[in-house]
Amino acid sequence: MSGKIRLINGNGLRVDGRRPNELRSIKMEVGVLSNADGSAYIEQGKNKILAAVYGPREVHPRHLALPDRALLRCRYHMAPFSVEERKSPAPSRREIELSKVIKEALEPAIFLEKFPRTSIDIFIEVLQADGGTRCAGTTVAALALADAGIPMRDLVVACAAGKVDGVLVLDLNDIEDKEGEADVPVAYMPNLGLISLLQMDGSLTIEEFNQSLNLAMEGCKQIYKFQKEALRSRYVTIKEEVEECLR
Amino acid sequence: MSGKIRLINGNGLRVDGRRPNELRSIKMEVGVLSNADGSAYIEQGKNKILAAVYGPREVHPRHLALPDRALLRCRYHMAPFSVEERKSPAPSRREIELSKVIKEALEPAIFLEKFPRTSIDIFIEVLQADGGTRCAGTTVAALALADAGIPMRDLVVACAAGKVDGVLVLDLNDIEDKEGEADVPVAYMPNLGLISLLQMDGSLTIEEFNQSLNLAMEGCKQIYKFQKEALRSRYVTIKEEVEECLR
Amino acid sequence: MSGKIRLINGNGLRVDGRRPNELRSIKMEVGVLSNADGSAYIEQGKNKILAAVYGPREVHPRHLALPDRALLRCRYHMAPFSVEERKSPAPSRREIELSKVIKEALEPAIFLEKFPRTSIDIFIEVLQADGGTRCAGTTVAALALADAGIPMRDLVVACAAGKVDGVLVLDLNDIEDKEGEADVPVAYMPNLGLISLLQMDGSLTIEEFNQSLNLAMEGCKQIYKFQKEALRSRYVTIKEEVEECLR
Amino acid sequence: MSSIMVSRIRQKQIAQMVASGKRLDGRGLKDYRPIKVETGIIEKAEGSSRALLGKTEVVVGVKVEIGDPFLDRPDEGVFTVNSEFVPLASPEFEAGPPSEESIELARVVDRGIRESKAIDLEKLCLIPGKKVYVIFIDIYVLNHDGNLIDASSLASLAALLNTKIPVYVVEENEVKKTNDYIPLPIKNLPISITLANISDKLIVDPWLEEEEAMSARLTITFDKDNRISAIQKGGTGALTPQQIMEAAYMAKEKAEELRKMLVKT
Amino acid sequence: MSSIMVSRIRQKQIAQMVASGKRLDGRGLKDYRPIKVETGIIEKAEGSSRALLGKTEVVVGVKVEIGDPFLDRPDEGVFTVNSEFVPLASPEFEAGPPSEESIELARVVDRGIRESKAIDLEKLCLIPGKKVYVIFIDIYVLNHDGNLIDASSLASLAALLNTKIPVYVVEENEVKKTNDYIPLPIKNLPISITLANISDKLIVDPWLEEEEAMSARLTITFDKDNRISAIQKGGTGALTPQQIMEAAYMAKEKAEELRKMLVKT
Amino acid sequence: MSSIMVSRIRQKQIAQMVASGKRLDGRGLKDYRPIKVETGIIEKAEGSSRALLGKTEVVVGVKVEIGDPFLDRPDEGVFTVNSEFVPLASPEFEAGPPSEESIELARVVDRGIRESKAIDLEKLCLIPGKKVYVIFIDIYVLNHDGNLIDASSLASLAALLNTKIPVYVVEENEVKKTNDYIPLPIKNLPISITLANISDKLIVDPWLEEEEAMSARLTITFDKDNRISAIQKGGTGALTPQQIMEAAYMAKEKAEELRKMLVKT
Repeated sequence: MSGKIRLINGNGLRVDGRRPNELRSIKMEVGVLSNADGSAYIEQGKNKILAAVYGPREVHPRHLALPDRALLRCRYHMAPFSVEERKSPAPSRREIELSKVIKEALEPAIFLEKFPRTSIDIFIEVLQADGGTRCAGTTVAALALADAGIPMRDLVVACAAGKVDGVLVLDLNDIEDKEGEADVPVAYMPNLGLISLLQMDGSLTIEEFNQSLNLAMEGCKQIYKFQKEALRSRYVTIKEEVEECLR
Repeated sequence: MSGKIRLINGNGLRVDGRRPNELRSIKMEVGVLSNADGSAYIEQGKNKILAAVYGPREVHPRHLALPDRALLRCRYHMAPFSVEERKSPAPSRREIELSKVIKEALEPAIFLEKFPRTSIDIFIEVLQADGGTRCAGTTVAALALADAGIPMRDLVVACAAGKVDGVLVLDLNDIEDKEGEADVPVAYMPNLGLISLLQMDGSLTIEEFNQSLNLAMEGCKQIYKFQKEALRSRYVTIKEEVEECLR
Repeated sequence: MSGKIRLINGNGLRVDGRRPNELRSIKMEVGVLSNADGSAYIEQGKNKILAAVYGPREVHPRHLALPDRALLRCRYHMAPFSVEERKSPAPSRREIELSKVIKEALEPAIFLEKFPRTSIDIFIEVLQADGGTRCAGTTVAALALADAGIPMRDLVVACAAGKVDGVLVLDLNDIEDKEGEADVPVAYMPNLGLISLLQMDGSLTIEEFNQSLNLAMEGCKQIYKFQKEALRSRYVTIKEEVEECLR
Repeated sequence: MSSIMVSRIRQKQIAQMVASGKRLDGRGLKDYRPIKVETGIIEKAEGSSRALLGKTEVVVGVKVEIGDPFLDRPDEGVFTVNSEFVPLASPEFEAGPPSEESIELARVVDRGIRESKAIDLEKLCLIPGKKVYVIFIDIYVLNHDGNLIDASSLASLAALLNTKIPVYVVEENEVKKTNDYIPLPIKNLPISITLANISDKLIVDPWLEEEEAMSARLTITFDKDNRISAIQKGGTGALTPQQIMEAAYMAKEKAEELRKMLVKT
Repeated sequence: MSSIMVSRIRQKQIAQMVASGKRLDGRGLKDYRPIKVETGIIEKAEGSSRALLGKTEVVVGVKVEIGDPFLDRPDEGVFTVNSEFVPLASPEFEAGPPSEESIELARVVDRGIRESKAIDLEKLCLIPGKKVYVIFIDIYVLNHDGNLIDASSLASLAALLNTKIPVYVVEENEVKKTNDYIPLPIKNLPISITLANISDKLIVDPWLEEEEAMSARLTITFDKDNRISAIQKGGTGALTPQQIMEAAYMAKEKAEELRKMLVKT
Repeated sequence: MSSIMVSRIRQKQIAQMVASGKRLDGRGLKDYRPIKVETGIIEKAEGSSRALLGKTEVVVGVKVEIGDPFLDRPDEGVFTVNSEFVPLASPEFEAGPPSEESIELARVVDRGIRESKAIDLEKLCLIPGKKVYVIFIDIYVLNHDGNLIDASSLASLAALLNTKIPVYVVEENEVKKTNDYIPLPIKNLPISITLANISDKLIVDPWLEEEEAMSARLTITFDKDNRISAIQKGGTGALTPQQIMEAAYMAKEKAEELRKMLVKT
């Protein structure tokens, strides 16, 4: 994070014209893939991410099955064409770490104990990456879980806050992430008031961190509305389809 | 396929002196390896290829076993010294694809349903490659299956036809394959009249393709005679050995 | 082994000041790791090597279990920082070979038949390498086995002899190993009078080899005393700890 | 009833319908499912597309880099086709190294493009023997409902037609990127048509359950001049020579239809 | 009684003790286990250290090589952090490619060093764009008794402080090694503090059985100016924002203690 | 009767026979199986051979390329020995990365060649520090009936003696291949002899069932001056020093026999 590029202009606006506490444009859709038990798609800025859920289903290989709850697995993966330089399809160390933290962000929301000896597999595919893919990936995976009918304590919604050119900002894009002073990705369960993913890199005082955390939670609450709306339209669509069949 | 090299001379003969519809010299031997349940060796031009069959035997790993028939597996592999530039011993994408198409070429000939819950494993090792190894590999693998006593609907025999310097030719060698205009490898079951492997690359009209297909089948029928002869001499040898033991 | 560097000086002493039949300084300690069932540490010259034993324990994966004895497994591994040029952590062909010969050096000493269907796993980690790591690794692994309470016919102790600048020497260090004329690593069970590891590379007459073998066995007998002493102090320590508890 | 038995019964049902000239999803034997192709969907890729064949969905991204030519083709650019069967597309797909099906798919698509000379590789050389364009075509299967080959071929061609390559200038044996982009030079339009043999009848564009019921599959790729560029037989059954030629003529007809449709979009 | 039941009972016991402000090993909730750090233990490495956190034992070796800079940082040296969970350290560790835990550990340690700018990378450039120092930091876990992150961070920092790099001279665009060594230029001292949430109470430095009983883990890395450089939440549970801030203040306090202790040694 | 019990009975039978100085296949304790060596069997390889030791069959191919020397041996060519236990050779062999047996085999053969200085590496340097010949020796086991080490060593040596290397000319610090070939410079002839300990008796050239019955194996490689170049003990048993010296003298005798035989062919 060198901060040589000017990321906040004279009017206090960001490189893409947003105000500091403004989210990027967001589009979500639920139930986009026919094979998966649940699926969803998100566009957040230029991020384009798909998530699919398979399960609860038989665990393979079997010896991994847990006697008292479902095994939750998560794979976060980037398409070779999702970034500037073509990425090898083999999972990088970064992708392996993010798979772990996203799994741990979603796990507290799921009633895993209802499905012993099964697995619930979450697959997140980043088709285009523009900063904040772990957060958008978490948000869309929560939708796919809901679409799969997996019972959940709450939705999980994620958003980053951070600091660029000395200003605390919400929902960093790629260049703000790379050139800014700090990035704080947060996953939040709004009804439970709990944080299930938290990372940070950069340099912040404790007070700045506290403000960033609160800013990120505010962002999460806004995105949560999009999630609920996306689930509602999916439900309406299904209802219409069923009614059409019954006609 | 650039076609810059002259592949047919003024007398209509090919780079190795053959006529367009002439096979390369062929040598086959059955029962060449003592450990395998069945084995065979072929030389076709400069191709030198061994095949071995193990099975029907217990499937390993067990969960791959099929309840109603044998699992057929095939590995086509090239020795590091089989080609001009040393080849890494790890299987290439080409070898993986050819393993699949050869397996699918042999499968329709085998009564797999007679051996449920077992595996039949075919190993093809190219010791020297000179064009047409997938075809010669299929031909020699069929012999190894017969040598292993696996009941078959028919032998499988394979040969390529193709087009070089505008002429349709049989049994392309390495340079004809690389510099010619088209290559059509075909596996054929002569008694059943069925084609079980068919690939093509290059550029042919439908009519040229039709002629190539017929030419390849004619080649297969000729090679089929070598196969039967190789099996016959193996049978005679075994008979003589048995009689010697009984004497 | 080019022998261009002078390895024996005018007084018949070696590059590190030793006499030809002199061992390097040796330090051993038993029971150094709390998680392992048995563990030991050795410093021999600049070699620094840890060994740990887990077992007898359930075999994983299960199908490897033997009906009539324990499965003995051994992994010899070098830390990336143990050698001059950083070593990749993936096991090299050399490490795989040494794992095998060390396993075979230890196996004849262990009453494996007492623990059917279990595994005994030996892990050797070279933290710093200075020539003769396979020997020091064998010596320290035998201590770890004893510390794990695995019943043994004898301890196994290993040491190399070899030839540098025309002189037969004991316990070669790194430069003597690389620049000398021959290296003969030997593992010995002193009470049984049996040799369980023997390798050699370089150039020796049969007579020189015979002398090297005897020299190595002499070295083994000396190191054996250190082994017994290390086990005795471990036993005393445990006894004191137990007595303290009982007080 | 075990799932194997269920799938057997289903396969039998499909076979009986095809035998009487019908298909479970109501299509005629020679009908494709609805086809939809979008391009430019991945702004960060030099080219991209998304193809839907019924419920089968494939995304293709094209990335352009600079690299070394092959030793035996010093004056030509290089392209590679790679395919990922990502596990969100099907319960049968697993994470890990590419399966043999995935490798076959990529190689069949590759052969169609290569043998028809669809990409004008000679125009992709910057410094002969040293620097050429390298085109990565990445096929990403998002939902597998059968006939991945045709969907992937179509998506790949659409993505190539959509590809812009950055212009480089050569200065003192080094290449320097400019801000200009030109279309990737395309000189042919290979179209793959896949047929399946069920009950000794040929159908085009098999969907997933038909693929499970078929004995063999035949993919034939035609170029813009109606010449065959590539063929791939798949599946564990066999075909008569007559079936193969029937398939070839049927495929030629369908290829013309699809090419027209693609050029329109 | 199955081992799962035993461990359940044990976890319950630990949770009850923490709920009442106590720990199984007698420590207070904010107490670290005894810490011991040695340096220079691997003479062949350019830097090395061994850190003990109770029974948790970690060795770190630093190797220095010459290599290429990253394209986007032509004037800076390069460092990488790698971690090996060698199977002698725990019955749970297996030989083979690094586990996700091992990768996470290395990346958390890496971020602490990188974001606090602990290594002065700008001083590690020999020929801009061409030759820079490459620093390999290898974490070797020898005994796993919990809180590997703090032990590894501490050992890594100690090893870096112990590192001597060979001096190179640049001659005609080539680098030549001399016999001189200088200390690795260090400009910050990041200290990681890990807390665990058990029974909704925060404890520092969880040992192995506490890690099994905790619902979530939080690691916060402070630099020498008491600024946060890195945070990593772990574990399958969640935390309230209040807990997080409480953890941050607690961690700041402990980081100052540990930094003083490290500088003294 | 289980196959394990069958093989136990068989092993006991072999042990009893050897104890009384006999072998199941009628050989004397010091007899090799019939040996057959052919060379030049792979025309596309620069050198090749096929060795039969009874039913054990090994093919070795030698490929020659141009590459970089090792940093510490800038004036010498390079060779590597690789071994493949291809699954057609034995029901015990599996496809995949090399097994530890396969790696051991390659390394023992490598040491015999390397330590006896069989290949004159100093003659394989083209441009010191930059371009040298790289010799790939690939051992391909085709049928495993015991004593792969001796069969592979013999086949490797025969293939090296059969190898022709292309002549290169050096022009302006670049190498250019000519059409001429010269024999690979060979200056020693290492012969490996493998003995097995069964019932405390030594036998040479164990076949497969003897390998299963033996407690230990000893391979000793002699060079043309009857000096030992390499030794490798294998197997899970141990040997007395007396047995080792007895084996050494026995091996020396057999090595002379085999060398004479090889030179004749």
